[in-house]
This record gives sequence, structure tokens and C-alpha cells, in this order.
Amino acid sequence: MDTGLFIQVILSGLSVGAIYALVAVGFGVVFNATGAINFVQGEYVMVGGLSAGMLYEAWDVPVLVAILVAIALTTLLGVLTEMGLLGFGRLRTPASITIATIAIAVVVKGAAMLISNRDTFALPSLLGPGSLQVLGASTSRQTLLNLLLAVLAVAALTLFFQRTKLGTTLRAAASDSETLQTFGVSYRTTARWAFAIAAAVGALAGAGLAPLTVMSFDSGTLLGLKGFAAAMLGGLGNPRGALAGGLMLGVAEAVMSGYGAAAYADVVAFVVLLAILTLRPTGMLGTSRAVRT
Amino acid sequence: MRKKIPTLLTCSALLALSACGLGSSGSDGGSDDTITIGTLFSVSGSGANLGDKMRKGAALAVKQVNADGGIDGRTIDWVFYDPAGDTSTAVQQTNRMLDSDGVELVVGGGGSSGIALAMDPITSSRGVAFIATEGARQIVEPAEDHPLTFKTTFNDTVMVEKLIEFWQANDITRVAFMPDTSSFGQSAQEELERLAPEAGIEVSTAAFDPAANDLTPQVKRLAGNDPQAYLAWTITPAGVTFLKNVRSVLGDDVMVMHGFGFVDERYMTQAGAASKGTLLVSPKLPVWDEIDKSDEQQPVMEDFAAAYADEYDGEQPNVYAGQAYDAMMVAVEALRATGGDPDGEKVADAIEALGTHVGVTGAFKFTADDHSGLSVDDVAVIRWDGSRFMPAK
Amino acid sequence: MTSTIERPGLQITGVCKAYGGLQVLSDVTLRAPAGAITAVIGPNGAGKSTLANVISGFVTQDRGEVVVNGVRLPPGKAVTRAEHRLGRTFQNLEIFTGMTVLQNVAMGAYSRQRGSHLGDLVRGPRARRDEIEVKEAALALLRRFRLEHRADSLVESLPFGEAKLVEMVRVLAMEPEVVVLDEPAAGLPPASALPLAETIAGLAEDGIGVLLIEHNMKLVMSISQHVVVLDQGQVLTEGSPAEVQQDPRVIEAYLGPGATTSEELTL
Amino acid sequence: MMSRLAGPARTMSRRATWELWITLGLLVVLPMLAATDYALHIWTRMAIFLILLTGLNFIQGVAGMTSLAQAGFFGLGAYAAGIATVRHDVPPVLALALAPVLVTLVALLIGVLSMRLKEIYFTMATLGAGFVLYLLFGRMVELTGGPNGLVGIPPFSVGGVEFTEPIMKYGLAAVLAAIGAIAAHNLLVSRTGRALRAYGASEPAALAVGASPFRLRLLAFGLSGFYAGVAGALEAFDSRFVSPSTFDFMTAVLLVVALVVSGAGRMIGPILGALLLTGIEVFAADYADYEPLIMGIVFLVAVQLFPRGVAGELAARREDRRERAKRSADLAADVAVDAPTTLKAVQR
Repeated sequence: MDTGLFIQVILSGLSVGAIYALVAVGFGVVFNATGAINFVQGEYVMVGGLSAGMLYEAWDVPVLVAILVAIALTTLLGVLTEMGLLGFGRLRTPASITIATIAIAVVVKGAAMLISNRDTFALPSLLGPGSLQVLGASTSRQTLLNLLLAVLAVAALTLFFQRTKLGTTLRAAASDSETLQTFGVSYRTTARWAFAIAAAVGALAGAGLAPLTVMSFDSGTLLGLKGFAAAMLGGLGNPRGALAGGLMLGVAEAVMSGYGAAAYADVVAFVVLLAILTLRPTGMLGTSRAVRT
Repeated sequence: MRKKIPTLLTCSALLALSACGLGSSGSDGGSDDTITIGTLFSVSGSGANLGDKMRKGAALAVKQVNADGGIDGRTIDWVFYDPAGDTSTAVQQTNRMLDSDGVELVVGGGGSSGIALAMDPITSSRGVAFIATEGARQIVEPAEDHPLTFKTTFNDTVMVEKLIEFWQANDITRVAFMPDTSSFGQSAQEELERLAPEAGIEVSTAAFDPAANDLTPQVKRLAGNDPQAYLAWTITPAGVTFLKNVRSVLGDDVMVMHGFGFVDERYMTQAGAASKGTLLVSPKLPVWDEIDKSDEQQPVMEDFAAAYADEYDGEQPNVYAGQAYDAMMVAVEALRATGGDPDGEKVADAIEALGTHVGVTGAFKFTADDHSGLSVDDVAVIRWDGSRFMPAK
Repeated sequence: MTSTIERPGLQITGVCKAYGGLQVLSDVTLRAPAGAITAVIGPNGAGKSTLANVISGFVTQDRGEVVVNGVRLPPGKAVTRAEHRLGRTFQNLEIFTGMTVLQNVAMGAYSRQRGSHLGDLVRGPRARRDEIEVKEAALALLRRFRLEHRADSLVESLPFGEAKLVEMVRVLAMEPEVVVLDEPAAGLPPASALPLAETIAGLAEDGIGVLLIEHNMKLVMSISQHVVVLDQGQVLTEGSPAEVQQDPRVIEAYLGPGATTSEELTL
Repeated sequence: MMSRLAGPARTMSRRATWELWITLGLLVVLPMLAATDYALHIWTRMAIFLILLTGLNFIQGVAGMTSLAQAGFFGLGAYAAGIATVRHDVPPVLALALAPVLVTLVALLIGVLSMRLKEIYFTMATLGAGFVLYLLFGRMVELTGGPNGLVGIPPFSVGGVEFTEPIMKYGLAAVLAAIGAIAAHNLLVSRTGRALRAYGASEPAALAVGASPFRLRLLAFGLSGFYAGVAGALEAFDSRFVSPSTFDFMTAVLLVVALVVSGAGRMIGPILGALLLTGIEVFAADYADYEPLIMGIVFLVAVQLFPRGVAGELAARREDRRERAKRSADLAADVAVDAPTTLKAVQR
């Protein structure tokens, strides 16, 4: 068995998996606060990557500054998402909020298409080009950075949920968020923080992905769905589960590309999603949230 | 009752929409002093930047022809639709164009092979000549099934023949091939796997999905049989990922090649250092200023580039603009030959009798059984030297 | 309606149910013969609701059997109860909102209507006739309970008392042999307690075996032929209303230890 | 016979019957308004959308569960008919019959797997299924022709008569749409339609009267697949070309919004929704770049205006019932607390 290929498959899986993990973490944060599934998460990744790329390519902004501005922009978009969802006070159930996030995702994508004029944008790696040889396979410094970012984000969020006041309220909101009776101001601010954090993490994923491939207004949708599949695989709402789910999904896709039919690598994520939904809805590490009727 | 509101809302919205939608009055076609030519290019939707260049190429041709007296005094009335990359929209617009707008000849198939393939049965069933600007062989092959349909683009057969010619010249016998999963990639794979063995070239293939974020598994798998060249075949941004991944897995001294779908300076710059030294099979237009004057095509390309830059304040034309310009010019040549009669059969016969039409894309020699008209010598192998395309040695 | 010859009606034997460590029902055995009203009383948390859910199949018992007219009912399969002619009402009013009163009652006859679901796409003459019969039977029931004028209004527009009655009529539309009434008087103003008693008595007169699970002592003692007292999931005692009121254990269970006089329980 | 049925019982079903007549009337009148072949082509697409939405109405409207798989099923029907006729020379009549059967089987398979899930997770499963179908349309190139689509589908023909004339294409679609609407009306006013609604209103009560929610909702989802199969086959024979972009996620969203805005759960919903979709398709042709943005905003407004409709009535009613149960539980708790005392009060 060609170990070089095996190592390359694993490395490639971890590289993409780190991105899926970051997206999955974003789903978890919003799910904990509102019980809803935020389909704008995929578009946060696109907006993060695209805006950083546009700032860099179109206006020659230095890479690091472009990334920071992109993260700030996307966080603002997260806050706007919360306003668009809960601002009218009409959406009370997680089901209606989830469907509304699909609407907002479509709006964000449509706007990005007009602003970016359908062009593609890329970003050079923060740590310079060049690649590293590992056990006969190669990977880029950017991949290692992404992995680091994913692990750091998960660790930070785990601590944040346990230690800080806001974190505990976010997690507490999860337990009785089935019906949102407590619709007072406190709930809105909690939700707003959740969407802001999810957006920032999404933008981080976008900025991490842009150097690896090319970003366009269209890159968000599929990434969002795969991130959701990873979040379900790992257990919705659990940051460590999101990391595990993301990396496993990334490796599964890489194995499919390396050994199986590369054309169907994308279908793997949806097969995983359907399997998890029907067989083990709480995922690996998830809370036993009532998913069945 | 709660349910009442939606129905009232939709009633009013709906009446407004259907009222404005269907009152499409059509101008009657082909009055004695104009010839109506219809065109579909996707200037929005997927493939928009391609379509925009195509429209500019065709518009330049129409302007030039009308400027010097049109076709025996009859000016071209040009009807343009934007299907936005959506095939069912294109089908509707083609019906509308032929039924209500009186279009007598169609140039331009929406900028995507899928749309051109869908338009062909409609134009053929109405006996209208159709000159497409899309790549797929199936649009015009086999010629007897598409008597009234032509195209001014390269078949992948011609491109693959050029590649084999180039590989033999550089005694390369083992090639790694990575087509994307679109039919553009798949049809190139068929041609390569058919022609390469005859030329003694061993091809190992691994497809990739255009939305893929990382192609290193495929690259590493193909590296297993130590190929001397890596060739990708796509028009999607994933081609940039291919360049980055090949360089990261195999270093800088390996021969990396792309198909003619990837001849685009933006992609090259986005790939950064990874694109330096990339070889591409391509029409000659991108390196027209490096072709010596003896080539009959050189002056035509020079005039086109100059006229295009002058018309569109300095913008440089790309191969897609060239193909659209050629398609319109072929239509005009044919109409001049038939004395302005747009009847499908007459136009088709005229095109097949044109002999050699030296266009921007190449020297077209349309015959009864070759409705593409381009050959191996119209293809060039070019190299990206880090800042622009140059002819490869 | 069905003849009133002695038929076994509802028989449950040795029913046990535990949630985690807590033994909610232990070895409960009781009968609710046809044509009679058997009441189940007991302080809160005695396991009355769980008993109702076990009988009607909403909860799967750990051990024990639920038998109607000699047929053993599959544990935990609520949807099968209708075919075995066992109906129930719910403590929290369960009505089909967004549908008319008539349609609510017509739903009662659902399991008795033959014809496949796909057949309803074609709606042949037999299906039409079947529909008309069901609607006319439902109208007749509404007439009987003086609710005909409400037949066509949306059920959620009815006052609480009438809505409760509609739920009862829906159960009747099932032509049940046995009916479990889970706290029918809950939330009802005292004024409508009397008409409710008449309605329940009417069910028994129709030959239906009524198991009345209720807090309201006045209602229970006035119409029940037999009373079963449940405490901490066990049958404390059972007997006629008079016997049960004299039983010291009942008084103690109800009024707490140390209470002696029995008159608190007399009505 | 019907007249003997006293007044009340007919109102709910009478409105449904009225709305059926409006639908059938439109199907008859519209072709007369068609000045050009192109307009007739538009009305044919409207009839196809009508079949699609009538199918979706079973699960989205009557059963109250949001399904984002309808566009995928629509595509599966189109590709089934297209592949059968192009790759295997199956006569079009047989293809028009087989396509819906295949789609129904796929719908039942997905239904069996996902029907026991809570509403929002059912919607996620349909979203996943729809996306897998969309991906497969684009990826199985030898079978489906990949992103460029499947070319050369023959026109519908029966007994040698080819349906190439626009009026014949419209006739075929309109007749099938009419049959579909009548069947949907029959189910809506029958015990099955009533039971589907009842399940949405109160699961416990529906169970108590013997209505098995699993079987009913599976039937509704299977029917939505069947209708989508018919619509898909008609789409294939009408435009004689099928490509993945017509059956993407955006279409799935558009179908739900069009139905809910027009009145999901009612007979008038599908026809109004179909007319709305046709209007949008004509409108979209000229403003392609702005379509996603506008559709997104329309969708967001629709969700805010009709949160229950778009998100699935069933999920909303579950929340209502939980709130009602919580409120009456609190009420019961108060009652229980002073039970012994009422005993005394009664006694004095």
C-alpha cells in the first residue's frame, strides 16, 4: 500500500476538515442559543474569504489587514442576521427561525453576487507559499495554520461556554430554547452574541480557505451544508463534537477522492447527514435533544 | 380568517406579473431593408464574464458590417437575449426569438455547450441556420444530423491532436490527466483515451469535482506511475487549486499543462507563483503579437485586437470574443454569398462553399462533414511566463 | 345501542410501571364492566394519569395486561385502541383545531370507516356514501347533546365547557365499548359539573364501560357504581362509594395521617 | 343524495369544491388567451408547476410539514423520463407512467427513514435528499449528461401521434393537471385529508381515534413524489431537454414559498402558486442578476408574514400544544394543591 498516498489523503482530509470544523462550530453556537439551525453560516465563510480576497486583490490591502477587516465585516453581518430574524418579533419557534435563515442566506448570496460581479478572488497564505514534506506526502503551512485555528477556536469556545457569564447563559438558553417564552431583551442580546461569534468563526474559516482555493460568491452554500453535516456527525451544539465531526468528514471525503470515485466526494457529506438524522440524531457527543417525534 | 390574506396578496401580484409578461409584441422579421439575426449570450448568471466578452466580439462585427453598407445594402437588425446560463430560459427565449421576433439566422449559443445543445433542435426544426460559439463536439457532430448548424470553436479532438504532437516532439510517453466532472472534461477524456494509445502515450486519469477544495489526493495517486507531464482540463476556478496542489506535492520542475478552457490571465495571477511555467494549448489570439507576419492569420488578429481595444476603451479581447466575432463574420459572408437570402439550406450550402475563411480564431475550412472547420495548425502551445502568455518553444 | 347483557368490558391485571427508580404503578388490577361507571380516585401523584396512559396505549407498562372484552391490547400502541373499541379523553383538552365541530366528531368514526386512503383519491360512490353516513351519524350525536347549532363553527371558537363536550362526543362517535375519562371535570366551572355527570351517566346507560379518573369527589361519588382508590401506585381499596368513604385508610391517604372523623368525606 | 346532507357539513368541503372549479376553469380558459405559441408554451409550464404544487400541497399544506425535496423529485421525474427515452428507447407513454412510480418509491424510501423525525429535522432530511439528487444529476455524466444536461429527448407521442404542436403539449399537461387537482380535492375532503389535518392539530387525539400518523404522512410524502414524477416527465417532453440547474435548491425554496403565499392546505394554493411561479419565470428572464437577491427578500418577507406556513404548520402547532399543555398543567397543579381542602369545603 502506498503510504505516501495514504498520508496525503489524511493530510488533505485534515486540511479540508479543519474548515468544516470551524463551520460546524458556528452552527453549534447558534443552535445552543436559539435551538435553530443557521443556514447563513455557510455564507459567513464565503463573505469572510471573498471580502478578504477582494480587499487584497482589488485594493492591494495587506493580507493580514484584509483578513481582520473581513472578520469584522462578517461579524457585523452576523449581528444583522439576528436583527433580520428576531427583529420583527414574529418568529418564535426554532423551525420558523431555521427556515428564515435559509431566506437570509439566499439574500446574502444574491448581494455577494452583485458586489463581486461573479468574479473569483484568492488570498496568498499568511505564512508564505511553499510546502512541507511530511512522511512522503506534502501539505502547506496554511493547512497547519487552519488546523491550529480550528483547535484554538474549539478550545476557546469550550472555555467560553463553561467559564464566562455570557457563555453559561448561551448554553443555558439551549436547554429551554424549545419554545422561546422568555422573549425579553436578555434573550435578544444572547442571540445577537451567538450570531456574532458564529459569523466571526465563519469568517475565520473563509480566510483560512481562501489561500488554499479560490473564493466566489457561490462557495458558501455547499460549505454550509457540509459544515451542518459535520456538526450533526459530531453532535449539534458541542464544540468538541464539531471539531471531531469536521475532521472525520474531511478525511472521509479525501479517502473517497484518493481511493474511490472522486466525482462523488461531495455526496459523502449528504449520505453522512441522512444517516445521522435517521440513525443517531444526537450525533457522537451531542446532548440528547429530542429529535424524534 | 387568517388564510384569506395570502390569496388576496398573490392575486394582485400575479395579475400584475402576467399582464406585463405576455404582452410581448414582436417586430416582424426581415423586412426588405434589414436581416434579423438573433443571438443568445449569458452576460449574467453562471459564465457571465465569458458571455460579456462574446457579446462585445459579436457587437463589434455587427457594427463593422453595418458601417460599410451591411449586406448588399441591408443592415443587420440584431436581437439579443441573455439566458443567464439557465438552459430552460434559453429554450424559451429561442422559441420567442423565432416565433415573435422574426429572427432568420441565429449566431451564438448562450455561452455554454448545454444551451447550444438545447437550441440546435429548435433552430433546425424551423429550418434556421445556427452558428454556435460553444465547444462541445456534439453540437455539430455528426454533420449529417446537424445540416444547418455550425460552430466557430475548437473541438477537443483538434486540441488533443496538438497535445499529442507536442508530447511526441518532447518525447513524453507517460501523462497524468485530471479532467473535471463536467461534460467539457469528460469529452476531452474520451478523445485523449482514444487517440493517445495510438501515439504510444500512456495516460493515467483521475477526475476532480469543480467545487473541490483540495486535489492533492488525486495528484498523489497519479504521481504513483511517475508521469512526465500533468494535464488538467477545466474552465472552473478549481484549475487554480490544481496548479497550487501540483506544485506543493511535486515541486516546481515538473511539466504542468492546462486545456484551452483555462486560457485566462486572471486565473494565472490568482495561482500566483504556482502558475509560472504552465503550458496551455490555445488558439493563437493570446500571443498574436508574437506570431510572425507570414502567418495569414496574424493581420486579421491584429486588426481585430486594435478595433476591439478602440471600441472598448483599451480592453484586450480574449479567445471567446474572437470566436463570437468569427461566428458573426461567417454568417455575414454566407449571407453575402446567398444575396441576403437567410434561408437555412442556402446559408448552410454557402458556408460549406466558403473555402477558407481566415478568422481571428483560425483558418476555417467548413465542409459538408466538418462544421467546425478548424485544424491542428490553428492551435498553438503557449506558456505563462509569470506575467503574460508567450508562445512555447 | 349495544345490549346491556353482562359483558366483561375493561379488565386490567397486575399492571406495573416504573420511571427510573420510581415505581409509579405496582400490581394494579381492576375491572370496568360494560354499562357501569368505575371511578379511580387518589391523591395527586397516585399514578392515575399513568394508569390512563397505560390503558390507552400512550405508555408501555413494564408488566401486566389490559384486556377489553377478552381481547388483550398490545402494550404501548395507542393507535390500535380505536379498533378494539377503547376510547379516551385527555386531561389537557385535545381537539382538532382548525377544523369544524362536525369534522372533529366525524374523526371519531375514522377507524370504523373502511376504504383505502388511496381510494379516497378516486372517491367512488361507496366512499361518498360512507362519508355521508359518518357525517349524519355525527350530526345525530351533536343533536343528542344539543350542540347541533355549533356543528359548523371552528372548534377552537367554542367555550371551554362545550369544547370538552365535543371531545366526549368524538369519543362516542367511535362507538366504543370502553371509555377512559381522564379528569373530565378539570378546569370546568362548578355550574357545568351537573350536565357533565348526566353525560357520563348517559354513556353507561348506552352499555359502555366507563373508567372515570377524577379529582372531583362530588362528581365521583354521585354517579359511580364502583370506586377504586389508588395511592402511591397501588390499589388501596375498592368498593361502593359509601364503603370507600368509610374506609379509614382512604381518609388517612386523603387527609393526611392522624385524621380520624369520617364525615369530612361524606357528601 | 348530497342535498339531503344538512347545511353545516358542506361548508368546509364546499369551499374546496369551489376552488377546484376555479382551477379547472382556468385550465380551460387560459389557452384561449394565448396569442402566440410562446404564450402557449408559458401556460404549459404553468400547468406543470400546478401539478408540482398540487403534489407539494399534500405534505406542505395538508400534513403541515415543510419539504425541500420537491425540486429534487421534479428533477428525478424529468431525468427518469429523459434517460428512459434517450438511452433505452422506452416509448414516451411508458416513460410518463414509469417516472412517477420511480419517484414515488424514492420518496417513500426517504419518508420511511425520516418521517419519525421532528418536523425541522424532517425538513433537513428533505433538504439533504434534494441536494444529493441535484449533485447526482450533475455528476453521473454518462447517464444524465452532466452539467450540460440531457439532449435529444423525443417529444411525447402516443400511437404514432407526436405531441410537437404547442396546443397538444398544453392539452397533455392541462389534462393531467386537471386529473391531479380533482384527485387532490377528493382526498382533501375525504377522511384521509381530514385525518392528515387532524394529526397536525392534535397528535394524541389523532392516535386515540386510530389515525396512524406515520402511515398518513408517508402517504402524503409519497403522493408529493408521484405528482413531481408526472410533472418532471412532462417537463422533459415539453422542453425536450433537461439540465440540473432547473432542479436546484433555489427552486425547492421557490416552490414552498409560492405555495405558502398562495394558501398552503387549500385547493386554491397550487393554481395561484403556479401562476405566481410562471410570472416569476417570465419576469426573471429579463433581470437574471437580481433574481436571487429579490427571491431571497421575497422569501424572508414570506417567512416573517407567514412563519407557521413556511416553516410547516405541524411544527408550529406542536409548539402551541406544548404551551397549552404547560399552561393547563400549571392550572392542574394549582387545582391539585388544594384537593383535600376542597374536600372539606364541599363537605361544609
